[in-house]
Amino acid sequence: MTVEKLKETVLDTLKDVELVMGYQMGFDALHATPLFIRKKEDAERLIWNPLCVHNLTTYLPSLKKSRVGVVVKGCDSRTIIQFLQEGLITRENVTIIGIPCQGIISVRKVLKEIEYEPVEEVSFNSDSMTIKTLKGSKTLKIEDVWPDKCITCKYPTPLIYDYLIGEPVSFDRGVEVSQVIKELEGKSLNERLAYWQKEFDRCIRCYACRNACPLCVCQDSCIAETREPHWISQRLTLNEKFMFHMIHALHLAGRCVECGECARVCPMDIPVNILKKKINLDMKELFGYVPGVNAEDKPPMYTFNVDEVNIKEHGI
Amino acid sequence: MADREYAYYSGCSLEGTAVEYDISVRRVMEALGIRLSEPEDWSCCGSTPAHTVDHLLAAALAARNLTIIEKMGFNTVITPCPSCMMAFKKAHHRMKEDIRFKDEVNSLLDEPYNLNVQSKSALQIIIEDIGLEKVKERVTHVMPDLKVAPYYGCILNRPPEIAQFDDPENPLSMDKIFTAIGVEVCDFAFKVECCGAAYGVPKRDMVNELTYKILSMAVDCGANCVAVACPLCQQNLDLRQQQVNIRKNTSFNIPVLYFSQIMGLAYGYSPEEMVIDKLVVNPDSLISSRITLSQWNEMKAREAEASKAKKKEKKNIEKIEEET
Amino acid sequence: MSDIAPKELKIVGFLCNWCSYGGADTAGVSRFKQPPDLRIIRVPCSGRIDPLFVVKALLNGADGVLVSGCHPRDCHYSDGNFYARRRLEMLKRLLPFLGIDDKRFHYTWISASEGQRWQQTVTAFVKRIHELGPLNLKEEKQS
Amino acid sequence: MRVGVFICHCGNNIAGTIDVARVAEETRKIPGVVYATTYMYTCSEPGQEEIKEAIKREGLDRVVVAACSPRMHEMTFRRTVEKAGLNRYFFEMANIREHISWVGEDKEFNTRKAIDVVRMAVAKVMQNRPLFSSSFKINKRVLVMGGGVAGMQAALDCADGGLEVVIVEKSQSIGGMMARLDKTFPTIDCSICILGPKMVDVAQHEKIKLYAYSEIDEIKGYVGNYQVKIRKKATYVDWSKCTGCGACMEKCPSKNAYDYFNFGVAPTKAINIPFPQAIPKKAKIDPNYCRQFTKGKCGVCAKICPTKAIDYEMKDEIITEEVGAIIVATGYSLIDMDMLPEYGGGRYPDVISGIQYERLLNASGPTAGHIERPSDHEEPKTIVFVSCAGSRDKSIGIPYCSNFCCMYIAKQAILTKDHISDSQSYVFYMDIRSPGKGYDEFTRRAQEEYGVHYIRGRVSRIYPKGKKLVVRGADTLLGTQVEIEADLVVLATAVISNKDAAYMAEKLHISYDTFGFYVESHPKLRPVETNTSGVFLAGACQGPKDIPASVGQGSAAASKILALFSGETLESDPAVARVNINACVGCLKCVKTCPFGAIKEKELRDGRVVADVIETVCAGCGVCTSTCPCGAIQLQHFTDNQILAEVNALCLI
Repeated sequence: MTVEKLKETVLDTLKDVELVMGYQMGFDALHATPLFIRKKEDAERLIWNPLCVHNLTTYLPSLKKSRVGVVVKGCDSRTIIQFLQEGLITRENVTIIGIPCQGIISVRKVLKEIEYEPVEEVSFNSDSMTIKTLKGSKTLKIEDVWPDKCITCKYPTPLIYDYLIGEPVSFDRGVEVSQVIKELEGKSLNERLAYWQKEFDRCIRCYACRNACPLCVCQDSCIAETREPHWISQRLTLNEKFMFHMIHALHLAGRCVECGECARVCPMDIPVNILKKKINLDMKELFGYVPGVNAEDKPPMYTFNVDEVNIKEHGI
Repeated sequence: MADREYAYYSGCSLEGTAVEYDISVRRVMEALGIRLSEPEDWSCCGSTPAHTVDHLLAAALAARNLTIIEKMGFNTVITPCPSCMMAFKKAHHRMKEDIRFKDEVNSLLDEPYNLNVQSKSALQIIIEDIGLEKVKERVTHVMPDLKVAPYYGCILNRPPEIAQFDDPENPLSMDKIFTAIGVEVCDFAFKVECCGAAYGVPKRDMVNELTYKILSMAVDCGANCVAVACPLCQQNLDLRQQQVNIRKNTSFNIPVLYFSQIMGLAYGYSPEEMVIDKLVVNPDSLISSRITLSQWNEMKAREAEASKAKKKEKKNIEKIEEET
Repeated sequence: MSDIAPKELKIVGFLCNWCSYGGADTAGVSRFKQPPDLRIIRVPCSGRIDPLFVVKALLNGADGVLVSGCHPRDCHYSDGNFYARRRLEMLKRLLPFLGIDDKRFHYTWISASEGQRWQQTVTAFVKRIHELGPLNLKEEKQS
Repeated sequence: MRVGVFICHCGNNIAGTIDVARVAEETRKIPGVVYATTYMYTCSEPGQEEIKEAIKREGLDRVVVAACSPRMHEMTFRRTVEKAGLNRYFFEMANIREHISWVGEDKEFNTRKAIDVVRMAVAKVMQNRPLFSSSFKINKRVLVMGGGVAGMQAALDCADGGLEVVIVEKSQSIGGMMARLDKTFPTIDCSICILGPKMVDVAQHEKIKLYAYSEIDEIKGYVGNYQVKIRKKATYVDWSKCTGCGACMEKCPSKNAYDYFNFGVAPTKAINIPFPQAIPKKAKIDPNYCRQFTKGKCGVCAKICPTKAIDYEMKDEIITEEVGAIIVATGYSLIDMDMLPEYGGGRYPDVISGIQYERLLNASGPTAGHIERPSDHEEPKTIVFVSCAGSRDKSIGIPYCSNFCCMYIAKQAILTKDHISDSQSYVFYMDIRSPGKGYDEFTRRAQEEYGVHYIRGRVSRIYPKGKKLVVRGADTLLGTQVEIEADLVVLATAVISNKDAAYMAEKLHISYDTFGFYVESHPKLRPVETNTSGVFLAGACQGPKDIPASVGQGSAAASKILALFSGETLESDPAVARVNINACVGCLKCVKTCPFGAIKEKELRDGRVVADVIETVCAGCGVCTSTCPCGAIQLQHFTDNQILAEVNALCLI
């Protein structure tokens, strides 16, 4: 039903724009993939289910001057608000088709559950999914295969939209800080350093995390690859990898909307998103700022207060 | 009934020579809706004589008491005796500034002090937490004959970086309280002058001279009694008057009351309840004219009426005179 | 200085030209003695300091990093240190999450007239880094 | 690349605690360094010649000098290498004196540190790029902030040198503190008699424009091109009509206005002209006291004014002036006597401040020059002066000396004797500070000829006793306590910076010290310059100073500006931000963070939007560079690569 309504809205939108972005089925039954609708008939391929994990807004800044439509979940909508805060898109040029979301799946978690067997068929019930493989079928509760971002989600309904498909939903699962952060904070400094060194050591510097990040605006100009300035070399050492992830995290400080795309696309399963989540906790504590919630806000690293109430001078 | 609750550390003086200070503070606090909890098994505050010979011991004694109060769950302790208060404040201050000192002190204690207790004088609590509005509300009696010289003594507000309350040179907290309860306050220039009490034994002549100056200034500024907030000051100014009179050929006979006793009298407690008879110089003549607030108001109303009538009469006479 | 170990550690200082670099000069002119571990990099303004410089220094083998600028409201470029304050505070809070003791990174404000304060800051910071010992992030394995 | 390194002995200043020969030896091992040598005094004429010769002889294309702070000699050596044909930015300085030899005691440690610092400088210089300054036109007008004696001198000197000057004075009349003084030390010259003519010169000079009772609202721009917004505060009197006849003042029924000019010694009228020699001599209404404002009716002055100048509806007016340089001569304030409760300041009417006493002595003051006690208007016979009332007192946060109190106390004590021949003055002092020409002789005269009793010691308390005030203090020479029963006590209250000093400094982008006094470029060699080019200091806003010192600074600041404005153009600093348009992604975060609004967006021919720096507006802070995620905007001479080179040179060995 939602899909029918969605198709209807997309076709309606297509009258005013060059392109609408949505989802279609991917290479197998477990994967969705972005769908770029330019013609009426493209819309036939539209789907909507918990496989629609991608943050399609990533494409918006590069289409700044075109009139486009985009299908967004609650979390994706925050990206649009962040774009607006930073002036990276023009609101009038974007038609936002919002869909309230009950949570999506982590393909990685599902694959682990089905022991990486090739998938033949996937079907969804209200709160579970059944996956058929050669070895039989398995039913999983969706909340057991939520990605990290759905567990801490506070905005299931898009915060900004022109059309809303379905009734708004609202919930707060009461989880403020993700489990990984809590666990890390319980560890000693040496253990934490060892953790990150182990994680970053796996990095193959494919830059998938950067390319998937909607807020990594530099793209081809990324200082991880330039010589002017020359921040890191191409040597495959732990410190160069560490430095790359620090660049990524610090450039996202006070901007990351926690869409989780960086971690999702990492072929080496590095929890790339965790550093940014941790910085966001500090941004909230220091400046009362949450990225991607209010288009009128200013990203905290690009502004200041003469008297910072929450920054105390440090003694030695 | 109680609006607030604080830990209350009386200290040794208030158990003995200054029992009237203890009783009057407790009663006044009760009247102001403050419940006081005394720490169990409190010990010497460390002010004397420990702090003259061993700073570590002095701080440890203070910190021991503060630990007990901390464990009771209080973050503020009322210490009416300024000597105790400064002993606590100094120990707290130094432990906070110097981590090594804190560790040293805590190593002497069974349980460490974690710097969570603020020591405050009764005056500070009254001014900052209760407020003059409430101080005024509770008044039931008026003492029209009382003219007070407020004497704060040398350590109540000093050194300012540790005391953190009132002006070190011209303190006003007592002045404000008296004004609020309707007692006349004199402009007394020697509020923080040294009374010499600490030298009472070895340098008697000097102490006599200092006491003489304070009492003379009190009389000169028109006061008929001195109000204090320190057991040592009270004892010295009260008990020594006879000695000063002999040495300096004077005739001082000026009562020295605790500010809390004066407050208590204004709140309707009897002189017995305020243990007035413990004072050496008898203030009875000043407080015997005490009347209730309603009587006072009636009296004032009558006086106003009378003066109005008098004016009218005067006018009438003038009129008649003019006419004739 | 007797409690400083015989081998100096590697401590990088980023100082703004107008206030803190001047403060360090004032300390020098006044002959305020300091431990020898700190090496100073001059930048025009604390607002020029990208937190990534601090990270880079630590990853490259620095044992501590000290940043100092003009006092808030007293920036030669009016607002530079206000930006610096936010960025550096963000970094200060992130470092321990990465497993790097945030005591190794200190940022403060010292004016050109505060030679003595500079001396005290350097002395205390170097002492602290010596208490923490070397960081050793540079010894990396080639993968 | 061929780098040459010159290591300075600086006599024994550096070579005493650094093994300079070893530094040179180690330096020669650094890749890129082709020449390293030591020299006794590199900044000397032969030292600089040596650099120039080495550049030619060794074919050097980069130069590092390891010597003192670049804040001292960077300009010197930049000129040296430029004379030898190199771009002046192909030069770096390693600070091995202020940061090493003067602060470290151990020669081994110092030497190692010096080697590191030189290596960092070499690494940076190898990343340096040639930069070229361009010239820009300047506006040869001068703004003088403050019309006290320092500001007036500066304005007159600039104007006599042919520059147009704008004076902005906060109060109703120019003249400042000096106009309030009765006499001046050590000559006992009448203060207003020597100042008055200067005030008239200012008023009549055709090149000087005066805004009295005005304040600075906003300062924008940079050396050579400032835009200044001046707020002309409402006086409620149209000064173009007011003739200064004073009729309004005579008839005004509101007699209890606070007299700012006389420091509240006596009340004044709600409409007043502060003193007879005021310039401009115009009336002003104090709306806090004027009945028309407080009660809504009166209008006496409006009725009486012969030129109909009164305007109760007057509003503040904002005027914009364009200037090329600014002289800050905003003067000083004095502490409130309330800060001295042990002296009863503010509580006892007969305890007054030195400046109040000055007004009592002055023939045009509220008592017409008769010394009388404020409490009962009786003539005092015993007068006690307390020096350092607040000064040199750490406990109230004023550890410094107020500079001129010792001298004016001596003057006031002498004048007291002249006024009341049977009086006796006492002075409590810490030590007598009288280092000027004829100053010490003057304080001696006070003691020897005028019988002023000087007591070395501090006053601990002042308290009333009947009609008298008892001053109790220590006499440290006798080792006793003394008590003097005085009729009048004069406190030499401490000099402090103006309340809004910090606020003004922030507008001007100049530094101030802990006490709010403005900081000069160099305490010895650049005493009237600030670190902000185009802004100069004169007078007590930089620190307490007496009249001749203030006048000297006023003239010095003026001469600095006359030199600055000797040509038609100025050279811009090329160390500004530059955008690499190929790398810029047009996110424009730099536009948001630039404190100077020096970056704007620009559309390229292909429609791409990128950031663009307005070079003359860019001040070179580099906030944009640390904001830019892709490193596309780089502050020249402090680029990421230059700083990274230093970090790597230090860390990666």
